[in-house]
Amino acid sequence: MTVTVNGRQLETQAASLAALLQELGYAERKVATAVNGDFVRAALRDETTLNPGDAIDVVVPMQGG
Amino acid sequence: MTVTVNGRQLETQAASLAALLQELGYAERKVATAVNGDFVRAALRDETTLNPGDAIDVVVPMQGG
Amino acid sequence: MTVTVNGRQLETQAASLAALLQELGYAERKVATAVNGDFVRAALRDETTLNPGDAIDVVVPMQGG
Amino acid sequence: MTVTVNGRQLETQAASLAALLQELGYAERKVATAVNGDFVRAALRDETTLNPGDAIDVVVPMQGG
Amino acid sequence: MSLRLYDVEVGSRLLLGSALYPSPEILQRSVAASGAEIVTLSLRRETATGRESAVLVSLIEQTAVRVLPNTAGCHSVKEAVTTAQMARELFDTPWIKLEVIGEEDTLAPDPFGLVEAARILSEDGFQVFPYTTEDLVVAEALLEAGCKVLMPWGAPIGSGRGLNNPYGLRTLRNHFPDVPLIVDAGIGRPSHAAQAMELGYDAILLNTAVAKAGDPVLMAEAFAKAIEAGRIGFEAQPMEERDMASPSTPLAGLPFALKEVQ
Amino acid sequence: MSLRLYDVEVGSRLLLGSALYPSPEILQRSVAASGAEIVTLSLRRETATGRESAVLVSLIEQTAVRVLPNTAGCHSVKEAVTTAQMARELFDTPWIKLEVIGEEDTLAPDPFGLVEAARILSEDGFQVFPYTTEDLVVAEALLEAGCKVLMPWGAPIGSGRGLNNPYGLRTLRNHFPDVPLIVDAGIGRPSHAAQAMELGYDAILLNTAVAKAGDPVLMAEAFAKAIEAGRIGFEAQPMEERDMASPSTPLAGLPFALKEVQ
Amino acid sequence: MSLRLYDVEVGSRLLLGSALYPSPEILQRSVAASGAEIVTLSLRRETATGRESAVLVSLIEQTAVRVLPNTAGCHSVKEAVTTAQMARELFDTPWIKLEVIGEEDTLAPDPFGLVEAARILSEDGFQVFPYTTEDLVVAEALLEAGCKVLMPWGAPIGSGRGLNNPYGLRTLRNHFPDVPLIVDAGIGRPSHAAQAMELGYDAILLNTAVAKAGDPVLMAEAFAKAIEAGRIGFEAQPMEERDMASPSTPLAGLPFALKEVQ
Amino acid sequence: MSLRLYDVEVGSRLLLGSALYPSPEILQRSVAASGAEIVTLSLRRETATGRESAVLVSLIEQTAVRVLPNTAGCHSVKEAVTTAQMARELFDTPWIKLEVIGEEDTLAPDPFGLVEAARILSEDGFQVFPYTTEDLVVAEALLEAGCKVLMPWGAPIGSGRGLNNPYGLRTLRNHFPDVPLIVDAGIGRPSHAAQAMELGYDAILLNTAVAKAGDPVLMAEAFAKAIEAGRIGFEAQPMEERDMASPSTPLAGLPFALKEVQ
Repeated sequence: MTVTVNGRQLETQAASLAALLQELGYAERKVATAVNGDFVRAALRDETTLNPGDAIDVVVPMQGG
Repeated sequence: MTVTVNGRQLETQAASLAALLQELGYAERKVATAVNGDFVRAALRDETTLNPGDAIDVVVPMQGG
Repeated sequence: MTVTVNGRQLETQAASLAALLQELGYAERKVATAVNGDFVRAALRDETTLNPGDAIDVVVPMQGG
Repeated sequence: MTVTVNGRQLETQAASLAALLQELGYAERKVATAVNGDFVRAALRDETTLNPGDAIDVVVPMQGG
Repeated sequence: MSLRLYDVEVGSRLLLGSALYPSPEILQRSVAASGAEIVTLSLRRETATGRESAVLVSLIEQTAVRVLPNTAGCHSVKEAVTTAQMARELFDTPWIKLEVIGEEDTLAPDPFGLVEAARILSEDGFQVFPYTTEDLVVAEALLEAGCKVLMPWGAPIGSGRGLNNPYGLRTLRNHFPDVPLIVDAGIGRPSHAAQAMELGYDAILLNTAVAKAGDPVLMAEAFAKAIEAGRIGFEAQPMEERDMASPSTPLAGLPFALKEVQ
Repeated sequence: MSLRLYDVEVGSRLLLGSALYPSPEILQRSVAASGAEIVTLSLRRETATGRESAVLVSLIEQTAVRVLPNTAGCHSVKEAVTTAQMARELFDTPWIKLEVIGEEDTLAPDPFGLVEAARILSEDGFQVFPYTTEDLVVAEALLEAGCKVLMPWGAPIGSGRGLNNPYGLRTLRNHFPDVPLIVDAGIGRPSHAAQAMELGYDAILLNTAVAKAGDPVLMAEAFAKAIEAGRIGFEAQPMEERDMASPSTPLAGLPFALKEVQ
Repeated sequence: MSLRLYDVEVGSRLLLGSALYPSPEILQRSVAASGAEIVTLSLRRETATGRESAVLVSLIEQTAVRVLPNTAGCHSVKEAVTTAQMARELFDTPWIKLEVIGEEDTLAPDPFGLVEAARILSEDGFQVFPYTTEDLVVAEALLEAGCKVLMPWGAPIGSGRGLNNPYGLRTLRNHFPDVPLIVDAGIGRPSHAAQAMELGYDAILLNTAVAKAGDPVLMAEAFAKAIEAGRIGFEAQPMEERDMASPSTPLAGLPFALKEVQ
Repeated sequence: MSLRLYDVEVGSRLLLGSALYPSPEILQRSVAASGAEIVTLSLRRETATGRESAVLVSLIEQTAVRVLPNTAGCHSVKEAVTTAQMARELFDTPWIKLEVIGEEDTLAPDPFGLVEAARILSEDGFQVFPYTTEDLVVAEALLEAGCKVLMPWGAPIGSGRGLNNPYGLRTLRNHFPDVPLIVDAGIGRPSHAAQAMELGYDAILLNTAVAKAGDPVLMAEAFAKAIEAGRIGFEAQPMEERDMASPSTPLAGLPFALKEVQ
């Protein structure tokens, strides 16, 4: 199916958010996630299933004022 | 019954707002009225009945900035 | 002889300041004059003789702030 | 004779500025002096004779901004 | 060059308040001297000094100015809305200067209540003149609520401090080039009013600066001239400010130079 | 209320410079729009554009204003004195705007040369208008030298910055309540001129702010009004500035109060 | 004398932003030089320069400062709330610098969205540091929403203008004597920070003024000293400002007086 | 980075006056807290409180600071010169803070007497620190008279107003980049001192702001830090001030954007 990750469309077979992060190489990374604008905390990534067209955000710490 | 007019308690037998204004000598005056904080326009003063404890405001034009 | 008029060197035979002004076409003009930085008023232009190297200023009204 | 010291008139027999300072108890003190508005440095106090009406200033260090 | 407030063409860019004058007569003469075409009034319960009310109104009627009623002193949306409705009936005008006070010391507007009351009144057919701050985002919300005029403060009501935040007022002006903007409150001296007009503001509403001047009638005239001066100055496009000096009198032809100055 | 400069009664409190206008015609119309009764001129060696001089003079003569010649560009006492003498003959007036420039970047006056030239010229029968700073002590020296008018700067000539040191100018005004004081140079916008007049200054001399405006004629009118506004405002005694807000609309009789406000 | 932000005792009154530095190394040295105990960070999608993120975080961790994550760039309540939730997980802190931007040019806060987001987050257990204006009424609403710290701006973010509205900031300070108030944004020079602290503000949050200085590390030290100076000066109670001069050196005993000065 | 006044290398950029303190003890502790290496003193006829003089001097001697005697209160060249000569003998130093007062209300310097006295004293071997205004031309004359340091006022002595004319002070600084310039008089709060140092001034001389603070010792510390902050800030080159906002937190990678932000 097609989903959007950080604004980029891509094809994935990942059934869950956790699987998608694994697929994208975020597994070991310190990141936070949101699906369609709603926060999904780390503990719920396994049970969070993805649907076609979902917009996923994966964010990392960055400089800020 | 007892009503409050412009913050002053008084006794009246007036059945309507119009009658009360008559009683208080406002009949000929250019005033605007509110009952319990709601505006009552001139046309409705006759049909506006009063109840014990009603708070009536009778206002006139005044200087303002 | 050589004199300087308004910063420009020139040759003249004029014996007096008045003659010089005549020579330069200022005769009819409304001007004020100075020789070597000293004011020479109109009444004295005839009797003011010139010497080689004299610096003459001839000024006219101009815009000013 | 009568002299003025720091604005106060007083009688003295002192022949010199040094003698006057002695008389007034300034001998041991760290002071600077002026007579009639002119500075008299310490080395010259002995040879500085006083005349009736002299105005003597004797100053000390004081707080200042 | 002329100013349109809602559907009304206005000549004078000075709006005058009617409070705090030494006497009704001085009020009347001050209005005349100011050339104001719009005067603010309020509504109050009749007090001991009730007769003054009648005097006041007749004076205003005689001077044939347009009345802009206010909701001064209201602290809630409900009070403001009801006061506006009473004013509309009493003065027979859809115009209302909307004040919803949020804080007693500075009489600062309450942006939350202000926007809510502005929406209710606009939907009810009022033409709202909101007394607000220089806040851009609140201004945007007031326009969305239906306001077609904004009245940011210069400084707290009656303070006479002038423009506390010229940068904020300039930014507001630049951000809404097509909305009539009136500086309301805080003006103390004619130069304050001229400064605001030079920023491009469309008009000034003031009261205390005239009413509490040593000579209110004279001060009304002073403000009338200052506001015209500021407006005309704005339209005439002022010179650029320079950090260093430059001679106004040209140096070319300066006498006594040994060589000619080119 | 009227202003006396030496033995001359002056109606308008705006003195206008004649330099830097786009054209002689615009200069003429600007003078007319300003209502100025006094215009400054200078002396220069005739340049290629000499004919302009004649045009200029006739224009000034037509507008029937009084000429105040200046010594602009002079850096020494000698230059200033000789220039003043030539000006007196050429313009047939004892008036002279005395400039002795001490520094090129800011065109700041040289207080030492200024006082010396002022003394020489005053003793020679001139009526001196010295271009000076807000310095109290220099002002005192100029008065002792025979000046009966002082012209402190607001900011460097042509900078348009307004009043760089309002405190200093206020102090100067308070210190010499009876001396005619004219702010000369640095004014950029009408509000600057109004501010100076509100401080109690007697008049304003400006040039660049009008000549270099987008529309000089319109700006001349703006300054005329601003200066009147500031003067009238000064005479009308402005309200006291307050630190905290105080309501202008009386609170007595406010509707919806549960108890009456006493 | 010490400052408590929510349940945390803070020594340094300078909070430093981590953006816009020439390099991570200069950021690290600037944080050290500033003495800041609190540094702001943000959340972003990983970009090409992703590795910098890791570098950054490790740097912050090494300097052992407390992290204050922000919601910079959020324009809606939803965005701000979700960003705050992600930040809490990522940085393991209940602290959040809440930005809800209402206008693009000035990056002015949106008071409506700000208060709503502050309420949602406070109820969800966050400790909110709201980036707001000097508006008293908005401040009151933020406190009611659960905020125990307020962060009014001095001027628009990154403008370096200092305090645009000192009167408004002073009023806010006087109105909430017991609430920790931090001036956030707009500071450009050390004297701006000292001025804010002299008004009684509890701390300063800045970023661009250090990061964009010619020498950020040196400027970080300058701000550290300026903020201490302003705070100590506030506690030491400055002298009263006087309008006229008065001598510091006593006149009693002045030499050369003909009579004694009493 | 270090400062040289005549032939003396100075560490601290704060020069402190010794007058008006609640007690000699507080003076001594304030000097210590300020880190000042130079303290001003005056000469006076011994008064009833004469013993204080001895106390004072010993205190100064104990703190091992360098003494800068002044001619405070002198109104004529003669008085100032004689006072300087007495001071040189009494304090055994060629340094003299030269004050020639021209006006009683503002204690403004007399530029004419000041320059004359400076010339006489410089020729007599004194190292003169003239208390002057921001006037460029007077400054030039003082340098020609032999001064190698200038001390322009910020505001009248003891007024605590800060910098009355920042433009004039900035111009003076830019005009004499290589002359040690010390702001003397008028400073009221630490931020005033920091502002002067950010303009590039080399040092600050103050007295009343410390002596008349609620807690002089604490205020002395505050000024010490503020002056360092301003100096370091000047050397670190502050950011450019911007009229509009610019985000400190980068927008690239902002979450929730439908498309990627480039």
